[in-house]
Amino acid sequence: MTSVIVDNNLHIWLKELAEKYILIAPVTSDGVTLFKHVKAPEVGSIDLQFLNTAVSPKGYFFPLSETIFSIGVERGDVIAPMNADAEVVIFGIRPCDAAGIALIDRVFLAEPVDISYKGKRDRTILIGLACNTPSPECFCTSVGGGPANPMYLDIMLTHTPSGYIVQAITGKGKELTPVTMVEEKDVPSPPTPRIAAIPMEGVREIMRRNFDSPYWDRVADRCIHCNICSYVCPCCYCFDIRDYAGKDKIDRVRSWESCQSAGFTRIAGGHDPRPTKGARLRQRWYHKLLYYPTLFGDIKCTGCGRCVRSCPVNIDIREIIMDVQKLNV
Amino acid sequence: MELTYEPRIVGFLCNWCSYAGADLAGTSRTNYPANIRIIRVPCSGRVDPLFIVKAFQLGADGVLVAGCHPGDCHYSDGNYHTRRRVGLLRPFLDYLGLDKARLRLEWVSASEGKRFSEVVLSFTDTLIKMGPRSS
Amino acid sequence: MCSLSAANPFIPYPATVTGVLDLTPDIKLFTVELTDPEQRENFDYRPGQFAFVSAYGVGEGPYGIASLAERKTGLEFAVRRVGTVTRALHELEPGATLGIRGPYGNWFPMEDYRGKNILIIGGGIGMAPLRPVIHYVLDHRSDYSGLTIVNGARSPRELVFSDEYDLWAEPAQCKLELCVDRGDDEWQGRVALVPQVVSELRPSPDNTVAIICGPPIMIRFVLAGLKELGFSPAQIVTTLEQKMKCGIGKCARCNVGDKYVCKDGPVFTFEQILNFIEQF
Amino acid sequence: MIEIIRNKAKEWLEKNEDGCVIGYERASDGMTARPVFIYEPHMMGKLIFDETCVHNLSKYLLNRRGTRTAVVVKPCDSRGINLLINEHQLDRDSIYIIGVVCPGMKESHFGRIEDHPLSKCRRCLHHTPAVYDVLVGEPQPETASHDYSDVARIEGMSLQERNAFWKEQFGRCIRCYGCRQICIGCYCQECFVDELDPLWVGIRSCPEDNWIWNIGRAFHLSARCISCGECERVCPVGIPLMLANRKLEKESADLFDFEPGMDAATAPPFATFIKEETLEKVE
Repeated sequence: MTSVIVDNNLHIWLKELAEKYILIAPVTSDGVTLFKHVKAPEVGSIDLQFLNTAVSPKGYFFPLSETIFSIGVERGDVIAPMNADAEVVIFGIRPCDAAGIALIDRVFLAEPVDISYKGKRDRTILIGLACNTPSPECFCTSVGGGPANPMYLDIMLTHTPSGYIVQAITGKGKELTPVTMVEEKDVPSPPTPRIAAIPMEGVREIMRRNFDSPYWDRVADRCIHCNICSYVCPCCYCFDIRDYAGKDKIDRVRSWESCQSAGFTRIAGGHDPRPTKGARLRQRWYHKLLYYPTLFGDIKCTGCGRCVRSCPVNIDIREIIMDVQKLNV
Repeated sequence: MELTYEPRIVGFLCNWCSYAGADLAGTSRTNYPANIRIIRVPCSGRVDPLFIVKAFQLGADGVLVAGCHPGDCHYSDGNYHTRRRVGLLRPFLDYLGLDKARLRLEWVSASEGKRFSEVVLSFTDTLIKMGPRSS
Repeated sequence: MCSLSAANPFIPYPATVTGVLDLTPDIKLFTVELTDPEQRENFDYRPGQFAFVSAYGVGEGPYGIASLAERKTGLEFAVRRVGTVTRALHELEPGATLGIRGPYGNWFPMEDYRGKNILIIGGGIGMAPLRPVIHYVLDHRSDYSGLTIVNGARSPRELVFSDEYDLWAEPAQCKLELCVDRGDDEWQGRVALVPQVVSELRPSPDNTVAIICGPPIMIRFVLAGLKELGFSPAQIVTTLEQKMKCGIGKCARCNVGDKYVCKDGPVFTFEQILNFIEQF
Repeated sequence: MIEIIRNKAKEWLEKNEDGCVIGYERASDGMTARPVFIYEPHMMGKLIFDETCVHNLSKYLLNRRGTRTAVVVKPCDSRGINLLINEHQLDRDSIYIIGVVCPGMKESHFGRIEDHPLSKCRRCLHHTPAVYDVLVGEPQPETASHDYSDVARIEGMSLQERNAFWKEQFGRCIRCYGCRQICIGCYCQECFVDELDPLWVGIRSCPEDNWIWNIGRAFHLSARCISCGECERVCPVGIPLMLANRKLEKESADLFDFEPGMDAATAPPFATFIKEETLEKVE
């Protein structure tokens, strides 16, 4: 027997969630699917058929830009940003994106703790939706995840013809489960979709030996060093900090930044340890496939395939991983 | 009691003609609305469209670009270039939802103090009639 | 508010500029005191560590601390005017307020160097993070054997800390070698590049630790020279400079390979650096 | 057709050993195209040309200044080369242009080719490259007149509606600068959005800053945009950037009778003027 919530009840539940929490869910408009704040009367606009959103939901924890604190111009006093205490429910997050957040956790929740990130993390509940239809660019199973992987979620939902199977994963998830709407039924789980596997063997060792390979410059030939890959990524977390002087207060603002942008490592005075596209592109792959794994054990990639889909010039991480295995110095 | 709406105008005035014109308006005690904040530029040709867009971004209700009459530019042709740029920027801003009447290009010579005050007066009037910008 | 600023690692301590000294035409030495006496007391740092200095409204940047905590002179930072933040800092006068967060990074393990000959090689503003090392050795002079300082700059006017040379080089304390790339009418010292001076001095590698900091090109040639003299990479220590935004290992910008200069550094031996996958 | 492209490219590369051929190869999805840089003549078999070759390769010429490069261009892309030559960014003699008569491109995404043409191709006027050293395919007649129905739809809205429409569109912007990086007209040493002093835009993502960034970007390309549509194609959040660019294109054609990139010699509208123009005309 499994717990199932039928489509109609799901709708009612979503409405309740939207009334009680800030509900974030996938919405498709102008052909683009994005996570959006959905209010109770709008829950019908939630896209339940989506493959995945154009941009990962990491921005709900690590916003595109946020004021870390402000300084009053007159008295020089520190003004903390408004601390929203409203709880947030992210509905429909894919297992790969939840895994991405877990990868950022290791960095931002390490001492000294990034309290702005932690605050958002603590008051957010993740309701996942298993993937029944993966995209051609997906490869989560090759990097330790899976289309129905419930890890890092509070509740996992799986769509079946007879409704959504509900699995409460954490205590938070159990509390949130709408017991009255859930029926105990004998519903088989849908077949796990097949996702092509990428061979990952020996990548770290080969990369360690091939840092100076001309391969990196060659791949970078077609790179336009935009920030798309890093910005759509569920686990890229580079940031920039700058000041904005207003009339009454100065805001210190943190924003996403990408290791691909031209001035990323250039210091005032001009020296730049990564002055070429090849050096910057290599940094991205090395961070994901070698440096982060060296520090934390796991590859910093969840196989969501967004960078593959969104790269204007088809720089495909799966192809890089396979090419790397052919390099041999 | 009715609240009066006082539009804020950013005026980019060329040093050689229009700023002198504004100065003349002042010295000859011609009244003009205090709604305009004047920024002196060497030539109306110095006015990068970005200046205009930035002024709007920071909350200006109207932007006035004023330079020498065609043919009178101190640098011979700066104002002809301005005419083209502003000429293209106006319909573009309008297309993006910012009424083109909020951006004006005027020629004011150093001797036209009176004309300067008339321009500011009529622009202010227009902006008052239009009301505050919808955000 | 107080507890929050303690918890949020990005919020600097309020501080006041208590002194500004022109070191060279484009380098100023700022003395800074934290406003809160308790914070001032707790701000303990070692030679080689750095801190972020905020010029509010413009931004913040990481600067090596040029003072020695034990001397209780207040925090000192040598800042060269090169970008927007440093330009804003250069406009500050005594009494101005700014923000300090830190101290960050590792430090020169001065205790480990006890009994050794200390060879300090600095170029330009690269002398700044080495100054607390010099002060430390001078203040614990009997703990160390020889002290040699090679300090170079492009021109005589650009030699930093020139008002301290007499104190450094008091008889028998230290051997101080100054050099410039180009002299001027008054300059009577050496006109030579730092690596040349090092090669001429022929310091012995026996029981010596070489601490160097300067532009990458200087480091490269000094390194080659020291190697030739028989120094092993483990005896050569440097402090690295990378672009940084957070100082606490999060912004993913200052890494050299899998090492983060802000957390794992900035002080590294060349033995460590040679094992880096990436060049700095 | 592809054989002609390969042969011409091979011939050229054999004569220019230190050169590079920039063309299209099959992407990793096995069905669409991606840019490829070929340095060795025997690799020329990689080259393809089909309805998925959407990329404007002329942008890459900017990275290769001072070296010899052959490039495969469609008619819209070729106008980019004229633009860059006109703006003194490229040396015509160092580039070898393989111009391809364009059948129109299909809308394609990773792993998926749609059945309909790209929107830019539906409205395209010029099917033969404006500049080339070798032409592949038979020159095609031009489409007689512009179709600005997309722009007219926005013009037909009320001011409030337009304001709301663009606020919604620009509101999605994540400031990845993909539009700028792919754009042939965006080659400033320092983009206004990256300038710190004065701080025109900055890194903040808020409605006001997104507004000035997107307007600034579009207007910097006014009377320069060659309608290759790359900005819109690469935008990861689907902002209809060409809808903004095309308004400027339409207005500059009306006001200045100018179409960018059609040749490398005509002075662009903002580099010249007509004394007798009246303000009424531009109003």
